[in-house]
Amino acid sequence: MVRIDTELLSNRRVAEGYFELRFRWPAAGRPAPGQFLTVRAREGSDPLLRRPFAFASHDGTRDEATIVIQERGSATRALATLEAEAKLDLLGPLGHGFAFPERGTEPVLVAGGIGVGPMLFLRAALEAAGTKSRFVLGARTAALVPEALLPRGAGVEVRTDDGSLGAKGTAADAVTALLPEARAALYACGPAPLMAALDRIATERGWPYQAAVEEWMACGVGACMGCAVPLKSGGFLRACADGPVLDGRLVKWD
Amino acid sequence: MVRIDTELLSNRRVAEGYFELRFRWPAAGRPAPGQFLTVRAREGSDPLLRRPFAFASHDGTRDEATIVIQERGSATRALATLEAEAKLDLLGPLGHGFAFPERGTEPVLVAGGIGVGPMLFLRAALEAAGTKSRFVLGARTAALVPEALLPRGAGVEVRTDDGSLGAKGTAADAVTALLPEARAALYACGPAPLMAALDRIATERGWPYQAAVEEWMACGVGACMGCAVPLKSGGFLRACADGPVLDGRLVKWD
Amino acid sequence: MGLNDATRAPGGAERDPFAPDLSVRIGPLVLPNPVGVASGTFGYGEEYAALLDTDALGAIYTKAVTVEPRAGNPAPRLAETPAGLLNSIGLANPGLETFVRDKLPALRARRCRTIVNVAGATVDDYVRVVEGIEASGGVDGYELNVSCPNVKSGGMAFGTDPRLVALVTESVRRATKRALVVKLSPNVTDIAETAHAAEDAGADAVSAINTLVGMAIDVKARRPRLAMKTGGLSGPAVKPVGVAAVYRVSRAVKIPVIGLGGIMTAGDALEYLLAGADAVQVGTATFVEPDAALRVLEGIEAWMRENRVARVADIKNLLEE
Amino acid sequence: MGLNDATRAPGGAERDPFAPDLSVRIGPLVLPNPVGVASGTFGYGEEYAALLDTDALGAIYTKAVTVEPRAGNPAPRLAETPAGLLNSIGLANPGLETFVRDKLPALRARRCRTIVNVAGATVDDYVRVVEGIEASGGVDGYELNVSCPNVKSGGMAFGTDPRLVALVTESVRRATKRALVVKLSPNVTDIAETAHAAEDAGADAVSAINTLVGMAIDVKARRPRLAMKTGGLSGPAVKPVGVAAVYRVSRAVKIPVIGLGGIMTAGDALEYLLAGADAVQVGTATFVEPDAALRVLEGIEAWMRENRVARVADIKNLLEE
Ligand SMILES: Cc1cc2nc3c(=O)[nH]c(=O)nc-3n(C[C@H](O)[C@H](O)[C@H](O)COP(=O)(O)OP(=O)(O)OC[C@H]3O[C@@H](n4cnc5c(N)ncnc54)[C@H](O)[C@@H]3O)c2cc1C
Ligand SMILES: Cc1cc2nc3c(=O)[nH]c(=O)nc-3n(C[C@H](O)[C@H](O)[C@H](O)COP(=O)(O)OP(=O)(O)OC[C@H]3O[C@@H](n4cnc5c(N)ncnc54)[C@H](O)[C@@H]3O)c2cc1C
Ligand SMILES: Cc1cc2nc3c(=O)[nH]c(=O)nc-3n(C[C@H](O)[C@H](O)[C@H](O)COP(=O)(O)O)c2cc1C
Ligand SMILES: Cc1cc2nc3c(=O)[nH]c(=O)nc-3n(C[C@H](O)[C@H](O)[C@H](O)COP(=O)(O)O)c2cc1C
Ligand code: FES
Ligand code: FES
Repeated sequence: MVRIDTELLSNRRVAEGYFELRFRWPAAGRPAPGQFLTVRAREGSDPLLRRPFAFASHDGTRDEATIVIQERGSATRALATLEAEAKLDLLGPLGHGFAFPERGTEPVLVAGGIGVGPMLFLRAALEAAGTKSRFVLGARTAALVPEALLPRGAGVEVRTDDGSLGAKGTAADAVTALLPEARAALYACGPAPLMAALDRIATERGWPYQAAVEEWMACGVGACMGCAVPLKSGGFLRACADGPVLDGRLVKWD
Repeated sequence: MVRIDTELLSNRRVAEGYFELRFRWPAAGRPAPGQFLTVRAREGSDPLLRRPFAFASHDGTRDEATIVIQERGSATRALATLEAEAKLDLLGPLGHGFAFPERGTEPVLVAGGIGVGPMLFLRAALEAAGTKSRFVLGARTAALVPEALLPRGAGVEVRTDDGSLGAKGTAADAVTALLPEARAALYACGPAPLMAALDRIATERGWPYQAAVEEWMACGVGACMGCAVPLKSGGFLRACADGPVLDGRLVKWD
Repeated sequence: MGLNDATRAPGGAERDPFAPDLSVRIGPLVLPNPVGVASGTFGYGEEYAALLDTDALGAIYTKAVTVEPRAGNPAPRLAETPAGLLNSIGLANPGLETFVRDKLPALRARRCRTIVNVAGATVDDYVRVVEGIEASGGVDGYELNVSCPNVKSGGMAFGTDPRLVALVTESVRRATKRALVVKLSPNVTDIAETAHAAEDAGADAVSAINTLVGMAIDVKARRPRLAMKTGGLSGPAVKPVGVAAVYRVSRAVKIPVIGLGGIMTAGDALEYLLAGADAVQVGTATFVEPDAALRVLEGIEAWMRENRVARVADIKNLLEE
Repeated sequence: MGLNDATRAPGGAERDPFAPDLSVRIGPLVLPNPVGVASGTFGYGEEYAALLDTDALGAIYTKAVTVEPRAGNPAPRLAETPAGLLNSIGLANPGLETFVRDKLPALRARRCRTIVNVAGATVDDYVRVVEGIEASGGVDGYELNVSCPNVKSGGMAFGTDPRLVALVTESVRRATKRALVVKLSPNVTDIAETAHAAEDAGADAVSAINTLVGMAIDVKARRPRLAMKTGGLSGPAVKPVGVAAVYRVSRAVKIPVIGLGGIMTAGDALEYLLAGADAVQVGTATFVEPDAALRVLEGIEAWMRENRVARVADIKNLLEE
């Protein structure tokens, strides 16, 4: 974990309201897919808190990394307008990333909306390790699909709610369409309804399911107990320090 | 009085921490020297309030005006970094400006530090009306003198506390050096000690003294009673609506 | 560059058959819409008249009026804090007589409802102000500012003692049949108690919140920023405190609750309305954007259209708990 | 790009013959410097250890410890508000037994002073936690969090009733001779009363302020942002309220006052010290900048050098009134 003042290398719009920020990132802080960083979007008290974003890629040879962000409120709006050479106050990598799939299982990566960042990173890491994976991206509509970022090659599917790109339907539909007897290992990041749907599929079919969760965060390092993720068994885990990657079958999604 | 979203035309550094902002300003809002505007430095709550700045010039033929600002805190820092074409949320002209000197009096314009803006505007307006004036600028040191903005021509003097530009001394010293029997009309904007010193001179010599005051402001239009300027006679005037130009001999300066 | 059309009427010209009812009832008074401007931030309605159409407001709550003229507190009276404003204006006002003679006629000439904010050091002061205005023909209503320090009870504000709140409300109630609003102080252990006291004593509504006690220090000068040392905190910083207060008060009393504190946008106002308010006031925001109250009103109306909410009073029932 | 050297010791290597004394006495305890990290924002000292030198802190005030383990409140527990943070963590903690077994040894291994924040639903709960820790060898001191709702007195917080504050302070006082700090709630009519009660009952110091009651509503979802509806407001937004509270409390009691609420910078801390605090705590700021407390400390020391102030306790005498 490092806290650095680093430099933005580029900022490009990759879909409607989606931006890819590329920045210098030191070797000392090598991130794993699923891990995240927090950024102070600007000086002063508006916004006040650091904001968490998942790593979307890391290039260890060039000391660069990226995040993909969606404009939602004041922090993401400020980040979206930053230009190359802007300073970035970053803290990371934080939390626990995805574990690689067990031998004999086929990794199925599911990204819902802005959940795409960590899944892209995982896809690249699996590929680098010689592991093939399926990649399903679900979005509301074509304009919200960051096509330039999508992995090339086989096994990449897009679903949109309105059918404007890829087949009409949700990412969960695509997963349901897989053969029940496949030995899939689910990996996902996306909105709660998607995560819950995958939970049902995974539980039914006995598939492992690694879910990257999102919760409001204050500290990002496990100190404040603010980012509680409720478990089906009762009790909570901290999204930041126990997650963000958790066993999706244990999480209470609603 | 108009509230407009206007465009910054240029922003240039004119001394250490001093910037001249030039912007479009509509004919409907013709300002008089001594009047001011308020600006919302940026969206959001940091800083929260609009900030007051005196008009430093107005060009009615080109629909342009300027202010000269000094970086002090969050609002002026934000304004100092704005670039041409930035949007500016402005409200003005506000308050009452300077009255022209009575016939037979010689206007002596005294600017202390960042008080220079309104005095420059007054000098230009007097000149346009064919009225000669003396102009004295006092600053701590040469670096804080916006030389590019200083009026050309006779009767312009600079005083610095450390003697690094012009004679060593204060702007009040320069005024004291005037002949007591001169029929001077003092006009001033600057820090309280300067304003108080001019008050003593004006009172002693029976000179009229129009002082542009500064007070913390919330509304800028006379509604909140926040910008109270204490009077020697007891009671208060509102800097924004009764001033900012007040009879300097009535104000309690300490 | 374009002049802001601050005077545009809310609602607009599009013909949507669904027209939400924006009116709000406060005792005998019907406000045309729920968005007023808060006491002390809008003078007596004159200063901002050039910048927005005051007739479009739900109500003007005036700067406090006291029996005698008051010059107000020593300067400085203002200090900005993070997302907040500290003030110690100190009830600067021309006094009852001048108010009735110079300010009231102009206020009456506006189409907008006027609620006069009343302050004093004793119960009798409040009664005298209200009687004085009633004698001159009255206004639409009164808002009792019970948050100023009360000499008789040792400098504690009226508004922190339920018995004093009851006493002042009761006494003013006898002096007027018009809409009577009691403005609650948030500087209490339990705001529901003072709200109850006001309701039982005959108030038609309560408004919450007045400012929080706060202080800021100029470290360089080693002096309090305000000449009075402490002052009242307003602005976005206090919004969560105000919303919590309105939530609590609206569950404790049956009379309408007027919510305020840090409302900058329609979203902020809707927080208050969802929390249980029947109307709102916009204060500090007007300093930032003179037409803030009208933008808030437009936003509330748009939201009601979008969500097919028929009456303002229905909004509070939409909070899922 | 450069790694922030968050572990740099305050002061630095330059030899200035003037060396201000940063130490602060709280009853029997001497803190090496006035800047601690606030309860609930620093866990039990482990999580942030990679990001700053915890040994350089004046003290770690731990997350609250209760007798039994607590899972905490339902999620969501956090909401950002203008310049503020609302939380409803709900005293999530491993409970006394696990704390003593798993957390305390690591805390003791640090050179930094540790003050355990103690909470409970009854007076007996507080006493049991302190006795349990004392029995295991103790820590440097205790801070009583009396702001949590008390079942016995109808859900009102202990901290709002001076008699309950006195009772819990007195009872804990009998259980320990170590530094005993009572943390005051700002949600009261007069914080001087609870401060007095704590002092009279034997507290070595009071700390102020805990969080303000606040609420935020998600207008789109029409739901309170926090699952518990209301929560505690912290951060810059509350700083003026905290400074006013410390100003008042420090003039009401003779024991040291520890100031907190919205301290982000050394300037903010100096506001508290000038207002009358003897020490400060940094809470929410640590979330924003993990090394905030150490930057605050550096800034205080630099200011003391520049202004030739010999001891922290002298700062409060510099306020010109
Ligand atoms: C571990 C983790 C990884 C994340 N990775 C990414 C990422 O790769 N790309 C990305 O764009 N976003 C990511 N997010 C979400 C991102 O942190 C928020 O979108 C961001 O904080 C919003 O800040 P804002 O100031 O722009 O919006 P705000 O003004 O704070 O919020 C705007 C709206 O967005 C919603 N929202 C914002 N943050 C959250 C949250 N944490 N939980 C639930 N709802 C929220 C709320 O509805 C809110 O009203 C991640 C969050 C977590 C916890
Ligand atoms: C009528 C009027 C005309 C003005 N004209 C000009 C002008 O032409 N050019 C210019 O640079 N400034 C002018 N000012 C001052 C200007 O408004 C402030 O410098 C500005 O508001 C500072 O905002 P900030 O956020 O940068 O600083 P803040 O963070 O608000 O303040 C920084 C520090 O500056 C000082 N300060 C700021 N504002 C005031 C004030 N109003 N009164 C006293 N002290 C203050 C305080 O010591 C404060 O600690 C004028 C003020 C008034 C009332
Ligand atoms: C400058 C100023 C003056 C005020 N004067 C009064 C007053 O005379 N009477 C009163 O009841 N409230 C007064 N208030 C309080 C406001 O009416 C309102 O309760 C408070 O500011 C919170 O709302 P806001 O955050 O929208 O400003 C004043 C507030 C400010 C900022
Ligand atoms: C997430 C969080 C958890 C907290 N938990 C506790 C606690 O367990 N005990 C306590 O006395 N105060 C607790 N507090 C209050 C802080 O210690 C402090 O009083 C408050 O946050 C104000 O300081 P700040 O503005 O610097 O954060 C908590 C605050 C936050 C933000
Ligand atoms: S954000 Fe603080 S524990 Fe997770
Ligand atoms: S700033 Fe409001 S009256 Fe002058």
